[in-house]
Amino acid sequence: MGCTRREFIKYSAAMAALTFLGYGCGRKEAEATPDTWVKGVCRFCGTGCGVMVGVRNGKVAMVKGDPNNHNKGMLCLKGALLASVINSPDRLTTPLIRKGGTLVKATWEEALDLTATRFKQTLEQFGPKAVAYYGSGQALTEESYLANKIFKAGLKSNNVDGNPRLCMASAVGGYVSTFGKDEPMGSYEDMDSANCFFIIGSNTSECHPILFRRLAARKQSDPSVKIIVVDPRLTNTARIADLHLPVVPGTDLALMNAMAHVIFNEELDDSKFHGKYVSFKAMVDGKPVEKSLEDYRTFLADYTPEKAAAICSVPAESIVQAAKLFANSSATMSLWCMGLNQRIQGVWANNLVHNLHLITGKICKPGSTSFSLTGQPNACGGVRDTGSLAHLLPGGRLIANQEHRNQMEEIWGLPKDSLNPAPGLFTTAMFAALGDTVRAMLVLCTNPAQSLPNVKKYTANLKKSTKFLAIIEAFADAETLKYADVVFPAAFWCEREGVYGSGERRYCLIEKAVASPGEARPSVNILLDLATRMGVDPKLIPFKNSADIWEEWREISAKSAYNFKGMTRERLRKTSGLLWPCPTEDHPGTKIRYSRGDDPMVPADHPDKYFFYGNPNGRANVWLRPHKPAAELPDAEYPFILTTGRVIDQWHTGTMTNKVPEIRKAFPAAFVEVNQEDAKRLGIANGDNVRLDTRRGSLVLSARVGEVCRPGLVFAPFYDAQKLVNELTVDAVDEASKQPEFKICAVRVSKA
Amino acid sequence: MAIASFIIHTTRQDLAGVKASLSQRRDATILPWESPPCLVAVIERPSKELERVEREFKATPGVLSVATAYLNIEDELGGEGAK
Amino acid sequence: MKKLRQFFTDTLNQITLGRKWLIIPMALAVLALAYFSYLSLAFSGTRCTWGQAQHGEVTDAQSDCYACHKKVTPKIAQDWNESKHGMLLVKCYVCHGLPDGKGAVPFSAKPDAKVACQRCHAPAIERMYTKFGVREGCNSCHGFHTNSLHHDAYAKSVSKQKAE
Amino acid sequence: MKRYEFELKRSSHAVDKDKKPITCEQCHIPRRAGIDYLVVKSYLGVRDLAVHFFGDTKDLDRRNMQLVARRFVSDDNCRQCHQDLMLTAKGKSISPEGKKAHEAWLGKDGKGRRTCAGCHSNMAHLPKFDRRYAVNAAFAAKLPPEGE
Repeated sequence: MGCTRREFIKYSAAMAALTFLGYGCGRKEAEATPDTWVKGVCRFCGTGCGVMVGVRNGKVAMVKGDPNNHNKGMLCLKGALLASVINSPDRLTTPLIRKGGTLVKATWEEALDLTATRFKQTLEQFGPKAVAYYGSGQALTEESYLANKIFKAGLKSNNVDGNPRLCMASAVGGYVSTFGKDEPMGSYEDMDSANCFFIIGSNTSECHPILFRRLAARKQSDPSVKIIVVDPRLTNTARIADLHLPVVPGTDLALMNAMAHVIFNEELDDSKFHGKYVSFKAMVDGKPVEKSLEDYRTFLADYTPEKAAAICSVPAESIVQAAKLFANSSATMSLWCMGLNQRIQGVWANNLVHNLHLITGKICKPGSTSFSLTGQPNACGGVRDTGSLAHLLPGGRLIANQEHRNQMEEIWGLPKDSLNPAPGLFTTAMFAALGDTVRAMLVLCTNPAQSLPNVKKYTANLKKSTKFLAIIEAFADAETLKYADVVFPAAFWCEREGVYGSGERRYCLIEKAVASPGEARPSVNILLDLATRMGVDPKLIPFKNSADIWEEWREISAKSAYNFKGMTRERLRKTSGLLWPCPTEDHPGTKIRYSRGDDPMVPADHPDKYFFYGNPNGRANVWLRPHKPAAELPDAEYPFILTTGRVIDQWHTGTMTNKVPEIRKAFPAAFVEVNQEDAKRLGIANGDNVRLDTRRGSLVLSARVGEVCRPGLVFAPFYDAQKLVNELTVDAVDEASKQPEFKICAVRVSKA
Repeated sequence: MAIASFIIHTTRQDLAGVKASLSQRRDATILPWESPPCLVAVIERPSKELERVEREFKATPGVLSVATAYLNIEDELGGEGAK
Repeated sequence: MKKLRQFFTDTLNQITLGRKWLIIPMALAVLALAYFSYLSLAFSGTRCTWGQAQHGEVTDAQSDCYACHKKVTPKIAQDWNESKHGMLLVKCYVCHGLPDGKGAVPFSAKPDAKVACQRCHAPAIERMYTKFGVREGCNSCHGFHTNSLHHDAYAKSVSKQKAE
Repeated sequence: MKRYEFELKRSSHAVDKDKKPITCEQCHIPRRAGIDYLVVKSYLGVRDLAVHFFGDTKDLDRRNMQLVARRFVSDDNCRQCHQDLMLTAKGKSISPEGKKAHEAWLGKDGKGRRTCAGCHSNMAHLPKFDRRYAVNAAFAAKLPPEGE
């Protein structure tokens, strides 16, 4: 390259100086290290990674992994960049009230009074059925428990639901119908001893990266570990799979029944286990009926691998291979997420995964477990355990069950039979009734105007003047703010103290690290103020802060199978999380439930090793669930299937992740993944604008052409508030869990 | 003519301003550096004037300190090679 | 200027005082030194002048680092994609920041291991330090882009093979 | 040397656009007469002789050599043939990503790496360890699967 001698000398001069700077760099950065580290939990997914929040001059300077938590100091890219989210200037700092169509700044007094008055008026005029609370799997356990108590015990309204209805309800249904009690029986530690992973309907690598890292490390340490991935998309998770089954969306019930068929035919079942610990059941005319093993085998006879292969459009040999890998390994762990849950057969699909484990006896042993992954950081601890859903009461109790109601009345010090006996409205029903039978709603820490399925239908109700909507929110750009009448600014993440419960029953304390900006306040205090002004009996809410609420909730848990009485605030402060059941203060927490010697809820002198105490007969249920297609199948008019989901960078509706410049830049707008063969046929090139039409709406997105989606399938992420992919999705719900079928709808794809 | 390079420390806020004012010098090549916020200036001047140049740098608003990193006066010895 | 020249000749005279033949090997040594320094500086090392490299503007349509770098730096991109970091989707910007430097992570072609690695690997770094003392960077042993999970089919990583 | 010739003959740089074989020094020796030419020519000459007489030609560390060899592939040599950086050798327009990279090299938008070979490696030679790269797939297919 042409360079004169003088240029060369100048270049060396510059390089000499730059070399010095290279060294200067390290010293400078070292000076910027935080003064104090405060323990917490990541704000994003349900993995519940421990984080250390580095504080410098009262601001969050850096976030790193907690070495003592299950993530062993590791964080995914979202967690590592959390500091930019909490430091975002786009925060709500004062209460807002809608006046003349726009939100204007107001004082706390004004906002609280207005909301309490409107709720009181509604209660007087239309009764408790007209008020509702829509909570979140991101709210603290204390917040969810408090809101649940205020509405169900204080206002006698059972219209308490939350966004876990959109993500976890089917998993709850699955666990409860099979084992009698909710929540997985295993823990993340099972990943270190499993020899086969059956991942179905989960893109673990993008949605739970730290768990994926753990199972990839397991695979790397032992090449005999096999991974089966069932996913219609060739996701990043599928890259490490030994066997990838790209089934047609919505056909996995046939697949899992066929696997069970193969397991019995090849005599790979564990008759000692299922003979002793399992009872077979089927729904006949809406009622559960006892069945025998023979009935089950007759039922399965219909699901030969060949027949299932035709339904799922994967080779029959692959199904046989999957069944053999599953049953032949020494320890098998199943992982699933929204691919099974967000379906109209969500509960059934969950049951079928449990079936595979129960007939092979691969359950409640180290490495053998059926493990449902969670999407939100506190859906398990906050909403499922506290029973903050329309049909539940705390500790796994049901509203419809009088005995359960009476138990809670006694605990809460209410007169007998004073709780409202009718289950409330579940999420989509609640929003469908908004402005009509539901007149006043309080939304906490979630963004329904973007996350509901078929969202246009529900935003029409959100616009009605007959409704009153108060929301407690931290960020100024959440889509739902557009429809709110009152907005309360909330303290975010480590700006207040509280407990998160992650996917493995691990409760972990987020300690307060920094002050909240402006006038933002902890949601617990907002809820308490509102309740007081609404006239809720002060004896019901004798709390000052979240620690008081935790004390009460901890005492209550002792009266249920979710016993974590031993997890005092002090203990949570010292440890990086504990797994319930944990009945006493010296109990180390439980890694495996239902197993004698591990689970403190199983008596030490119980005659059998395993005891499924959730069911009256002490056995787990194997359900005979036939294959049933999705709610909306592709046809001549809408020939493609649309599925929605996430990308690793963005989280849910993007209100948090879009605050990180790196993430905003990496995924500025939603896109649509199209299979290369389909794209060729439709004349779509990478980057072209593609029009998606469904029966509910249409959207133009930029195309990503590749081999990720199987032919006939398109995928779009739902984080983009400018391109609401949920305007396209279908709002048909699972009969049992009422969870909508986000994952499958018919769509027409054309070049825009 | 001698060739020398200087490291000029500044603050993150002033970085752009200092760069703009130094870039006006005809005898200097300026390379900014983000972290730590500083600039590298390569100067082509007779060696006698270098001290003055350094003082000028120090006097530029926003500059915290100036350090010499490299000095070559070979050409002043032979008087050849300058181009 | 004259003074300097005088000083130079004086020093030379003093060294070679009475040993005039010394001037020949000295001159040769100076020549050889000049020759090799020219060679090594004008045609420096790998000739990747990262200190001078500056990223151009990035539009929203080009925002996916990997999609573009798969074409312009195919080997680095493929290395990353096949490495543990690629497999686990620890994307470019987590360590390198944004090209426009406006992100939370400072932009750098060679990120400072002390900061970039710390966010996730603090416990491991701690262990390394107590075991072996302070070392420069992590990359020399644990290649950021070459610590393999995939292309050696879950076998030993490249870093471990090197160590053998 | 035979190995390099073998690879060169199968590479995209076997012949130029007039079907004339491309020779080693066309790329590896600075083209312009001058100090660069003298220094590189003498250095490589002496080193080749040294390796020929004293070195073990069978045991070449190509991983390290690759880095060193790239030093002497001067951009001027590349540009003798590749004049328009917005066109491929066959005269077609290059990809948008390529355009961006070349604009950076030309200093129009950003500043790229200093040399052509810094990005465009394995243009004429392909050691075994570089064959797994997807970008080298076409070249690797022309070489025998085993052996160097």
